[in-house]
Amino acid sequence: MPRLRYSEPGDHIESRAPVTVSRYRGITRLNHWVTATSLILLLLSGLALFHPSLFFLTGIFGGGQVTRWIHPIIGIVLFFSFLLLFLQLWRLNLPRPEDRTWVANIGEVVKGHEEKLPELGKYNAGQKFVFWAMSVLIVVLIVSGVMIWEEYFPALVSIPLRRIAVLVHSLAAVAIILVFILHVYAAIWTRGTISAMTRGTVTGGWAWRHHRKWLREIAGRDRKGPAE
Amino acid sequence: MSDTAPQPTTAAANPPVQPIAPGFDARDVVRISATSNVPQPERQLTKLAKLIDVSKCIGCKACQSACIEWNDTMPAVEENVGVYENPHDLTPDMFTLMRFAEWENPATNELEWLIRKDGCMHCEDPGCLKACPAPGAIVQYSNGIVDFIHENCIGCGYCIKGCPFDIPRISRVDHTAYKCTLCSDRVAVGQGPACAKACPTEAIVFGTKEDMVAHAETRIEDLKSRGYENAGIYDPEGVGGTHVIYVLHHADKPSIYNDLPDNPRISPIVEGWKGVTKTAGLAVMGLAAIGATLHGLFARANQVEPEDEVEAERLVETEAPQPQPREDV
Amino acid sequence: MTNSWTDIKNTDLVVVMGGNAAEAHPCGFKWVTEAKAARGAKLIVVDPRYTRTASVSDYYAPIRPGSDIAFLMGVIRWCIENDKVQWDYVRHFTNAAFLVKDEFGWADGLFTGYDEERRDYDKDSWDYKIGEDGFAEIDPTLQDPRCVWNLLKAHVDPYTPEFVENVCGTPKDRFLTICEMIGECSTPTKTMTSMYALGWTQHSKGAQNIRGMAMLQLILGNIGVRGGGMNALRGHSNIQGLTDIGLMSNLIPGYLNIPTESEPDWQSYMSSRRFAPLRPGQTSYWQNYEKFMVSFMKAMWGDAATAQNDWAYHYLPKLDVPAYDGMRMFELMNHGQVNLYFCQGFNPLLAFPDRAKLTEAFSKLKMLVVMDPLKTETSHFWQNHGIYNDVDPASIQTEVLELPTTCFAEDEGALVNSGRWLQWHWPGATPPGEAKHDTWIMAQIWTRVRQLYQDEGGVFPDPILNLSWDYADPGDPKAEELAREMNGRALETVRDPDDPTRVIAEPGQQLSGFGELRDDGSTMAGCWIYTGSWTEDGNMMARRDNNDPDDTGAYLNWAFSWPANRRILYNRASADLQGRPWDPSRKLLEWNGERWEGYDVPDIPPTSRPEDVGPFIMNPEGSSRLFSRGMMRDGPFPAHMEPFESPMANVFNPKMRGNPVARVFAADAERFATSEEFPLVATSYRLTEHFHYWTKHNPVNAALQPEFFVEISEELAAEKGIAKGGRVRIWGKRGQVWAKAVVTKRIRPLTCDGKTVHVVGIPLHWGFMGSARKGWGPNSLTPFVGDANVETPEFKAFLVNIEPASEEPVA
Amino acid sequence: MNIDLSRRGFLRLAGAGVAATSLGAMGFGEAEAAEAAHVRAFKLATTTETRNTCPYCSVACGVIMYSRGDVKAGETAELIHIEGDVDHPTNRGTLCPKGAALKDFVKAPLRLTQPRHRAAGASDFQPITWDEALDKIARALKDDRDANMVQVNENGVPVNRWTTTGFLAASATTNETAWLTYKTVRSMGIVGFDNQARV
Repeated sequence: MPRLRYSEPGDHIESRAPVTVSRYRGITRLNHWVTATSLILLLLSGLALFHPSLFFLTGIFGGGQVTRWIHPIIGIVLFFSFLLLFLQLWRLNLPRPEDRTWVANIGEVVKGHEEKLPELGKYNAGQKFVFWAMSVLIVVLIVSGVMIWEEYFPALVSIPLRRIAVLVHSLAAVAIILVFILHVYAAIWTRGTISAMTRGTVTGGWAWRHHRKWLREIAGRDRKGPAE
Repeated sequence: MSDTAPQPTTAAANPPVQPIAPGFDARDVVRISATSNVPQPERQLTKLAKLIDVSKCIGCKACQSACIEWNDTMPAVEENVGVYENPHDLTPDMFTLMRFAEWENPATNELEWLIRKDGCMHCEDPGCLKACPAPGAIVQYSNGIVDFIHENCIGCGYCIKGCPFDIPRISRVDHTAYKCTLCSDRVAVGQGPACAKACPTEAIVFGTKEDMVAHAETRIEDLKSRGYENAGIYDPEGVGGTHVIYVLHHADKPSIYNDLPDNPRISPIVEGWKGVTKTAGLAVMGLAAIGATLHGLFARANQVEPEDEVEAERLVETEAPQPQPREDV
Repeated sequence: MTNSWTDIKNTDLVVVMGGNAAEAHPCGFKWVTEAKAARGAKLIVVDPRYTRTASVSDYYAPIRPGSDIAFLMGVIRWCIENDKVQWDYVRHFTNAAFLVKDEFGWADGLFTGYDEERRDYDKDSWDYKIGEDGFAEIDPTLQDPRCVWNLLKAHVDPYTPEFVENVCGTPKDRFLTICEMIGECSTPTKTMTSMYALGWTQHSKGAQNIRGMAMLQLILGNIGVRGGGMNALRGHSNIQGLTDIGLMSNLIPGYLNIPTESEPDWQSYMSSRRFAPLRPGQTSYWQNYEKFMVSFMKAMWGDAATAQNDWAYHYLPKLDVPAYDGMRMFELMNHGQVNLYFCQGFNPLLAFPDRAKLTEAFSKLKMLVVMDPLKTETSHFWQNHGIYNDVDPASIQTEVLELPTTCFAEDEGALVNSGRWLQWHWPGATPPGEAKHDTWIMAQIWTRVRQLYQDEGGVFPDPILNLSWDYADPGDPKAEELAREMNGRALETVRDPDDPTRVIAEPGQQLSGFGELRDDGSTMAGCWIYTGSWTEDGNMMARRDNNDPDDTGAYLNWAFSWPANRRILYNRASADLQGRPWDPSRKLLEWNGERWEGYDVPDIPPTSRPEDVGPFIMNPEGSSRLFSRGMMRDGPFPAHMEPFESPMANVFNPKMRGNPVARVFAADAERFATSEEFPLVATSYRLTEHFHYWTKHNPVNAALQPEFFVEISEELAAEKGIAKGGRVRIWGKRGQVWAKAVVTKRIRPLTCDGKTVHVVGIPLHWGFMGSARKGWGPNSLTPFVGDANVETPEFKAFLVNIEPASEEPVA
Repeated sequence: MNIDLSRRGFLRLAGAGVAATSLGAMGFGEAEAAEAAHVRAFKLATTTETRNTCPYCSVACGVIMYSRGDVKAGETAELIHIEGDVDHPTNRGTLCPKGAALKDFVKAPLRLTQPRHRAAGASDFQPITWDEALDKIARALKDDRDANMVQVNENGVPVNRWTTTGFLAASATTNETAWLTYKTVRSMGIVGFDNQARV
């Protein structure tokens, strides 16, 4: 059969009337939510140590000492959890030519006139940006984070380097929080999206409207029958 | 309560054994970590200083010994690694350390054994306090003492990154930061720090900063008369001056004294991190969050139209698989 | 110390040679920094190592261990040659003018009368010419070629700066700079002080090292003046006291002597001790010897000591050898001639030389009794500690009793500091467990022995049964009772000899000074030099008035200083022949026309006229001695002698090894190394972080200086391939040790006799007990030979070799 | 990371956390320090002072011992601190690295607390009572003295010397101990008598 270009092997038509399309397997969803949870906890504990006005957030974790202790540990969890996610998703997040047109007409996207845009595969450029931004920032955060992990790596690098690391860590943190906001916002604003990560399915209409190439590919594949 | 606390000097008298109220406390705090606009106290304590006259120091380590005894710490028995420094570095149990440097004076070709007592400098502008994220973990009293309040310390180690002199150390036991307190508990009852009290040659003296600077001048005079033209005082401006000051025979090159910083200052990186990054970062994140919320509320959401569903069904029912677009090949 | 710690602030120049005051006596050294800061005084350090004292000195010069006499004679030569002499002082207060017998001479490194067989001198020729009047002949003009001054000139003549450079390895220019700094102190208004310690005493000619400096100080007029003197920095807190009280083989309290076999009775004993004056009108204070001796015998045996029985003279043991000192006892022990040995707060296994020999000796005892606050190496000598104490317990048949004693914090009494201050202290802590006071232990032992003699009889029980022991609780005498006994009291009414109607003390009253002691049995005093320490007015040692009129540093009302609360010995010498202070700005005593007055207790009778009585009242001459007559076994002048283990031969006499009259036991002679087998010169010393072998038990000091190390030069390290902090093996003729290497610029190779001489510094604070890491003391390496006069072991100059060693095998 | 500690940290800091949270809730203001600034309580308050002198070198610095309990009042006294005596003319309150740590010498881990006896060939010490120990010593002394006392030399001169038993006296005991030791040793005729003056 022809190589799949716009979908994962697991993606398939769940039901035909009304059409529902399976977008994420259970394991992927679990993986996503573990990552999401750790990111949120990191965000809260990190912000607590980032700005005095947010120090009260340490209360959530049971105080500054515990916050200080737990933040890097959650960081490790996030890193590996995201690594798994990355291995599952990176292929379809590779840039495609239609992404350029999509980005060029981002205005239409915001207005909601997708009919004016080329058909897309499983991810649009925005989603791909979030994916790659997360990937890069998480690497930056884990590396700089270990450098300033007083408890287990007190003298891993020189103090001047640690100073740079802590600055980079906080800048990267700000960036990843912005990306996070974008991700969450887009998911909410584009109605019908959340179910992809909750139930794992989207409506045919949603797929037709936002990821038509993806829908065509699995539709075509299913026509031939999944047996192949 | 009088409006001035007792004026401590080095071992002016033996320590009191009757209970006595501390000469200064929370009301005299001028700076608090992770806390802006601290209300300034009504009274201003006299600025204090510990003077370390390196030219009088015999490197006997009495200061280390007295420090251990007064603070009831017990540094580990390490090994000899070919030097006189023991412990090998400052530790959470060793707040002060004699550092030894064998220096051949190029001007005279004489060997000089430069011995410097290392420890917290009690900066007027403390980098540790600036870097600290925990409210109240580091405070500065109006007499200049920079003290760690361990109950508030979270052990993050930011103070280490903030300090221009590499002084604070994090305890592996209670995970809080330790350093010289300038014996705030002794000073509070009118005693000098334990190290100053012990110092056999009185190379370490303690009193008001004014007196200490004046005393330093007389020492510098004596040193100049003995041929040390560059004798001088070390009270670095970069950190707004310090409350632990040195008399150096070679004040023109502090770094020969085991890397005493020539021009110490809080690292610009730390300034940037704790300054613009902190504020701007918070602002940007705040705006983004708010912006998104507003847009979500007021802008029209991207809805899936009924005809989209129809199209989808038609596709699933009828449409043949698309030919592979060429550009993908 | 002739002066006191606090007096050092009055000096203009401090010479630290044969010591390391900043490290070994930091709080005493404070007064040096005080003199520097307040008076602009200068500090000179002469030492094989650039020490922590040197780090604050104004001038430093290196010297080869064991060559101090050459250096000092060189300085004296330079002073004489450059007229840096305080002439009035030398003329009137020294024996410079005395004429010496014509037979006396010096050649080939030896003085007249040497007997190689006996390793001893016949000292007859080492004395003054005595005139018909029975007094010594003098030539006040110093013209007579036989006068001491001219003999001294001749004696020091070979010690040129070149000679010094060649023998000591001290660069000539440095030596000369020091000569000039010292020479400045020959004016009456400038004084120099000498601070020395074991760096001078622990040589086979230690006493002569010290004489060398003492002579220089006399030539400069610095003895008896404020800021001057010969200041021996005693090692332990009460070693001064234990010596004063005569806890030595040949001593009786107050520097009286245990009789020898050649003195079968009281008369023969006294005859050689009541020295008659050698010059008209002189005091010759030892004429009072009998008063002190009788008072001592009465203190010991009370009513059993009577004029009829020569004050129980035979209760005292009589010596057949000069002394049964520690080293002789270990020699005897090693020959199986000692059965029972006591160590009271003393750790000889690390403190005496040649540890292998000591271990062997201890193993031949029947019983060893150790009284100590701590678990010492000595009490564990039989226990195997791997390479650190490699013995087989099963093969050691010595019974050991280890008795826990209290320490300073828990007991009461007086200690005598280096400045001869007797200071009382009080207990502030409860003894741990079953620890007991030493007084209780000694009393318990003695009373039990007495009981055995009472019950069973035995050999010559009289001195035991008659020993006076009238304490409230015989089993536990109190410090106060003992202190009062040492001070002494009247047994019968004591009257003023000049005015018999005047009663000085009623029976039972405490005496207020040794002038009140009598030789008729009417007084008793355990230690005459302490008389005045506990008078009818109470405990003078507990006085705490720290007022110091005119800041002289005397502190006359702080504690009690022997003798007679005098703070500076020979203080009359601080004023000229007319009694005017040499330096008005540093007045100590002054003759006001009728009497001596000033800041100290005069050491001559307060009314004796300055022109009549010389300041050195203990000497029959009334003056001090540049020429010491027969007082010392190895010569009336200090002459250069090499250490027994030396990298070079004696330049005066290549055949002469070490000190020609030092006692050497046969077996030990075999165990001296030559520089062919062991090319490196080693010297032992203390570090400021530790006290002897005690503080390694203290976790704090153990943390400050945790592990045994040796110090070597960068040059030697490079030559041997030794890395900084690396482990090395140091071995000598008598043993081997392993240590960490501290490679330093502070030790530099010296050039002596055209050869490069490397010095290895070996600090002495480690052993196999305590909190610090296990290690060794230098005594595993040092030779079993001592000073010819007082048997202080030669710890400061011996030969070793060194090599890199692999890390310690994990046991 | 010591979990147990973090647990305790958690408990100790939880209160602070809550406080901070509520504070934050009210107007998003800056969190305040959970614990107000304070200096440590002065540890010598209500201790008993005793004047003493340092037992190490011959400078004989004045020290003040601070203890809980008063020996002079017959109480058990626990030493908690030692510091230089400012009134003392020589050291004026200063102390060297040894003197400054005297308290931990008095409390050294290897302080002896009971008499012990090591039998011939034994591999370790065994506890022994004071009475047993002292009787053993007295008996050994008498037996050796009676067996080896030299009363007269070959010329018939009375010498009364005993060379087979020796005594090394201390260097830091009091004069009073020294005098009592002198009397004991000399009255028995022991000549192998020395102290630590030279080493």
